[in-house]
Amino acid sequence: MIVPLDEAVRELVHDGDTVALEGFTHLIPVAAGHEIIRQGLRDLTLVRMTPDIVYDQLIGAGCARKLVFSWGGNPGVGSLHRFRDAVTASWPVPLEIEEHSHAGMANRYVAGASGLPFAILRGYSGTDLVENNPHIKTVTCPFSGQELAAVPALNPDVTIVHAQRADRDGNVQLWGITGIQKEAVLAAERALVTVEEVVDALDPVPGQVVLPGRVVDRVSVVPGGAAPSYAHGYYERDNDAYRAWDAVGRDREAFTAWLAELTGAGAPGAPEPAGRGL
Amino acid sequence: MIVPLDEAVRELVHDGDTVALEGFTHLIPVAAGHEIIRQGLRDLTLVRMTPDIVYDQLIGAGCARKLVFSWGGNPGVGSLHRFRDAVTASWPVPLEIEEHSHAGMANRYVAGASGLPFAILRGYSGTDLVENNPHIKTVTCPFSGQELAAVPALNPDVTIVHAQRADRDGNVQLWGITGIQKEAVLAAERALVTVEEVVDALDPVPGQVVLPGRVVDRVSVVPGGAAPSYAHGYYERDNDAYRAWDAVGRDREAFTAWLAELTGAGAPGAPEPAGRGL
Amino acid sequence: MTTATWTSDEIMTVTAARSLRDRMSCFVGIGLPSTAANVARRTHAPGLWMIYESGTLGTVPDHLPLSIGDGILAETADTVVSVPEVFNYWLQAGRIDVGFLGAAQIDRYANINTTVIGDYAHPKVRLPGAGGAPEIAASCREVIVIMRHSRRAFVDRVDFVTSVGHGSGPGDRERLGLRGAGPVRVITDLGVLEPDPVTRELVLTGVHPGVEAEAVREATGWDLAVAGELAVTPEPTEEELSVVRSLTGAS
Amino acid sequence: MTTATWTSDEIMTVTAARSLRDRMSCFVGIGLPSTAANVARRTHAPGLWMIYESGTLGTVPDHLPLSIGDGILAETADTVVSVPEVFNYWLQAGRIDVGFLGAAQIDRYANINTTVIGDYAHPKVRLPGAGGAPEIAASCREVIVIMRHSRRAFVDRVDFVTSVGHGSGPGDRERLGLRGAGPVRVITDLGVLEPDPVTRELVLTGVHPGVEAEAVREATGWDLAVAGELAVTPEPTEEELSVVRSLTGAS
Repeated sequence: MIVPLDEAVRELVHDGDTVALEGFTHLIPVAAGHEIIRQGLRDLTLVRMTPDIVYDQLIGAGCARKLVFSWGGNPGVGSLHRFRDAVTASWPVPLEIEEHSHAGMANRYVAGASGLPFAILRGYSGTDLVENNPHIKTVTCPFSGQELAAVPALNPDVTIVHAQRADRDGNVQLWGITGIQKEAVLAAERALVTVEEVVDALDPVPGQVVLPGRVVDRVSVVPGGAAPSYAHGYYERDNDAYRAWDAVGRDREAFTAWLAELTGAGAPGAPEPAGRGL
Repeated sequence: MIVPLDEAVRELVHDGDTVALEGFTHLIPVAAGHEIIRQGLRDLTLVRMTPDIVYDQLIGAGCARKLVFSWGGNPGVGSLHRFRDAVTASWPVPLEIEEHSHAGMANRYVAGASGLPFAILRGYSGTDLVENNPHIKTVTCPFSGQELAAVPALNPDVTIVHAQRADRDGNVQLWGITGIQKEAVLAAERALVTVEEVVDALDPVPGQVVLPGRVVDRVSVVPGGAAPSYAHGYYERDNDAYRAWDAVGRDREAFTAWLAELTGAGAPGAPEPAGRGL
Repeated sequence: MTTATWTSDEIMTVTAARSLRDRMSCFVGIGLPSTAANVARRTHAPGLWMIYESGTLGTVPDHLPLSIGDGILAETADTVVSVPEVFNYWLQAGRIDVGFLGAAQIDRYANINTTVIGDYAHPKVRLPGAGGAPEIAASCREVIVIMRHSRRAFVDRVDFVTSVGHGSGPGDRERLGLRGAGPVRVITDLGVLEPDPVTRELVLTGVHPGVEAEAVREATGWDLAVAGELAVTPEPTEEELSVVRSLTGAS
Repeated sequence: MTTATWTSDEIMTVTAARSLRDRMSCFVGIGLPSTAANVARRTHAPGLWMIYESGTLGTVPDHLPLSIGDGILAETADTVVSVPEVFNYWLQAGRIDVGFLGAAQIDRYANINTTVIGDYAHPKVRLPGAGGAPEIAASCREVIVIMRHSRRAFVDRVDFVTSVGHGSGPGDRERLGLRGAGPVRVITDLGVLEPDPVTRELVLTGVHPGVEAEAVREATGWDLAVAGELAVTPEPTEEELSVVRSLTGAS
């Protein structure tokens, strides 16, 4: 259950998989994303409501053939330039996109977690998202006759999240902004959770979400594994790192150098060096 | 915002209303139910997943013309005899019933809380509930072609719940088994919450649900207001009282005597005498 | 080994408990199922993961709850979730190995009635109703029913199908879109019934010690088939009986 | 009263802040909307109830968050809920008074584009995308847009309708089933635009001090109509400016 990160990624993530690394600003599983880059995985369908810089890195490294998302940007800073380059110039490989709203993505995960084939919501109506995404349809309420948006369930092959703590049985505890992590884990075929620490007992914390060990396949201990995002109660968001990414991401050469450092400095199997590095 | 219980009931509940008193074994708003009996409200459509003895009492007192529910019984003891008497012998007045499963009722509240006209679930298929309830239909998934059950949103005129605490702004905090209370309050046009106590600040508690004051219309302070059910952290379930109800509920005369005592001892306006009496 | 004396309810509970395997996830109904599940957890299945429909996941109560939502269930759970979540994220999603149900009536195809005896509009007896049972019977990987045997309870056709067992025979569950296997075992105070692999009709496959097959047939409201090799339930062990009695308060 | 000097961004922020009333519930986008909402809460609207889409309800951050999910939002909230819950139970249910949005492009009917400049399949500029905006624009009782004025941003027709304003005119929101009133005000660094009550086309109804209507028309990509009585924004007060500057870190 509790294994090193490189082993967990090797066991759970395979070329061609649909992979969701979730975390809504908080608790983004950055170290796990870097391990995917190091292992050179390819043809992934990457899923995430809010792809930010770790997805920019995965895309720039050529791991993805498709991105399913609702908002892609560097929060508070600007655009994702590796994402732009892939979409507009197919560099380093073409990137197909499937685009939703947050409400649509959230409900797709809810349907996935609930064992339903689709979800209904009031959404999308009148937007150009509809004609550019075959996965947005409508259903009619059999009681009121109202027409509502329908989106298919999202069931990733693997979901990866980061959490504050786990116990030795693989029960996972996270708190603060808990976003869509519970649904993303429950919707997935397999789940990997990186944690700040393993403890003997998960003392209850207000606002906690507990993911029972039976829905978690692997836990890896990666202190700082969410940086430069943050882990509530452990460390703050490194806003400077987000700002600094802008210059690296803008430039293919700067990015290539960054990538060489990530993959060269840490050969597959080696742990994330500092745990918090970009 | 914070008013005596009799005033709150008078302001929020009217003859003919659809009223949900929710609480899944825990935190049942019994005192509020008794106040409805005391005020002699009539023609109510009573809604509740698990009508237990307080609904038996409301039905026996003739407050209800219809019951919408999924499991009606005296938990761990047996049947509700006032409910039976109303259904099978129209005593004291006829009682129409609309019957669901727990999953159906829970999803009806979720749809109501979500501003959706209906909910979908895997449920009811093959059961005789379907032909005896016009509010169970089907929809077809526009992606997979699968057929699913559809149930209409539940939006009570008033929802009443009991909680451990509120602050002076009417923010409400409950914990332990939190059941369907959040959805029942959010689905309602108006909401009344009885609480064990009002405090200056709601210190966070693990497992808490917080209902922001803006979705609560009235708070009434009724210590012991959930008895003989229980309030986690305040008092235990009075199992003997549940067992003792069986003999009272079985017999029209015994019930009538109980009712006279409830309504006579406490004239409208007087507070629940002991707070915990049956 | 000395043979303890035991009641028919006790051997029913012990037999039901034995049918749970360690580490299974079990959706537990109140009453007999709850007693049996808690016996299993205290004997051969310490890792049994019990869910009650009040939203308590992985609960380990130190005494039997009277209701489905007693405080002890919340206090000892791995986590407590809302009622929509337990039904949607846990039960409907197909995460539960076994649903453990009681019933007022059951029929030859293991369909379950907990709604009314008699006509729905003009019932002879009004029962509590569905609760979580229809979806437990639909979505758990398998279902085990525990109830006392009588002709009133074991009927040819239930007055009301609250929860679908095997419908009216082979292929019905698939046709209805029910994803679990349905009832695989009905455990009573007389013996054990299991669906025939082909016809899906309940067959007597085991009796408790001292019970004759004919007595079970007489307590059954249809022409109950008896398996060629009829098992006899092993006697309850001293440990099992002592756990049952400590939980139920019998001495 | 002395007149302070201020920048066009500052008066835009102050004007946006003033359009929020005390005790309103406000769904806040990051960036300019977040700054304006936090100014309002520290000036005339101390009871403003701010929701960020990360699930923080009733948050009162002591500094401006950089992202929609900064820790300070969770630490100071009345309660933190999951992302499905904020969208379904709060936004979709119609509980939010005002949605406060930014935009990359807006058109004469206040439709909003935050997706692409150019063709969707072969974009000139790929923008972040929809986020929560389509449903904020659909479901809040009203919507206020805050963005800087330019011909590139204020266009006759947006390249991509990410979020519907008034569609292509009267009756469109009703036809599309959008339950809120849509954009009631667009606040820029030059002035204020509001939809004509009949045609739903954006009209210039106010300018900031020192700004000529003609200058606003020149910065607009369609033939912008000007209201008969053009309001002039009252100067920012010392207090408003000091709050803006303390929040944005300007001295």
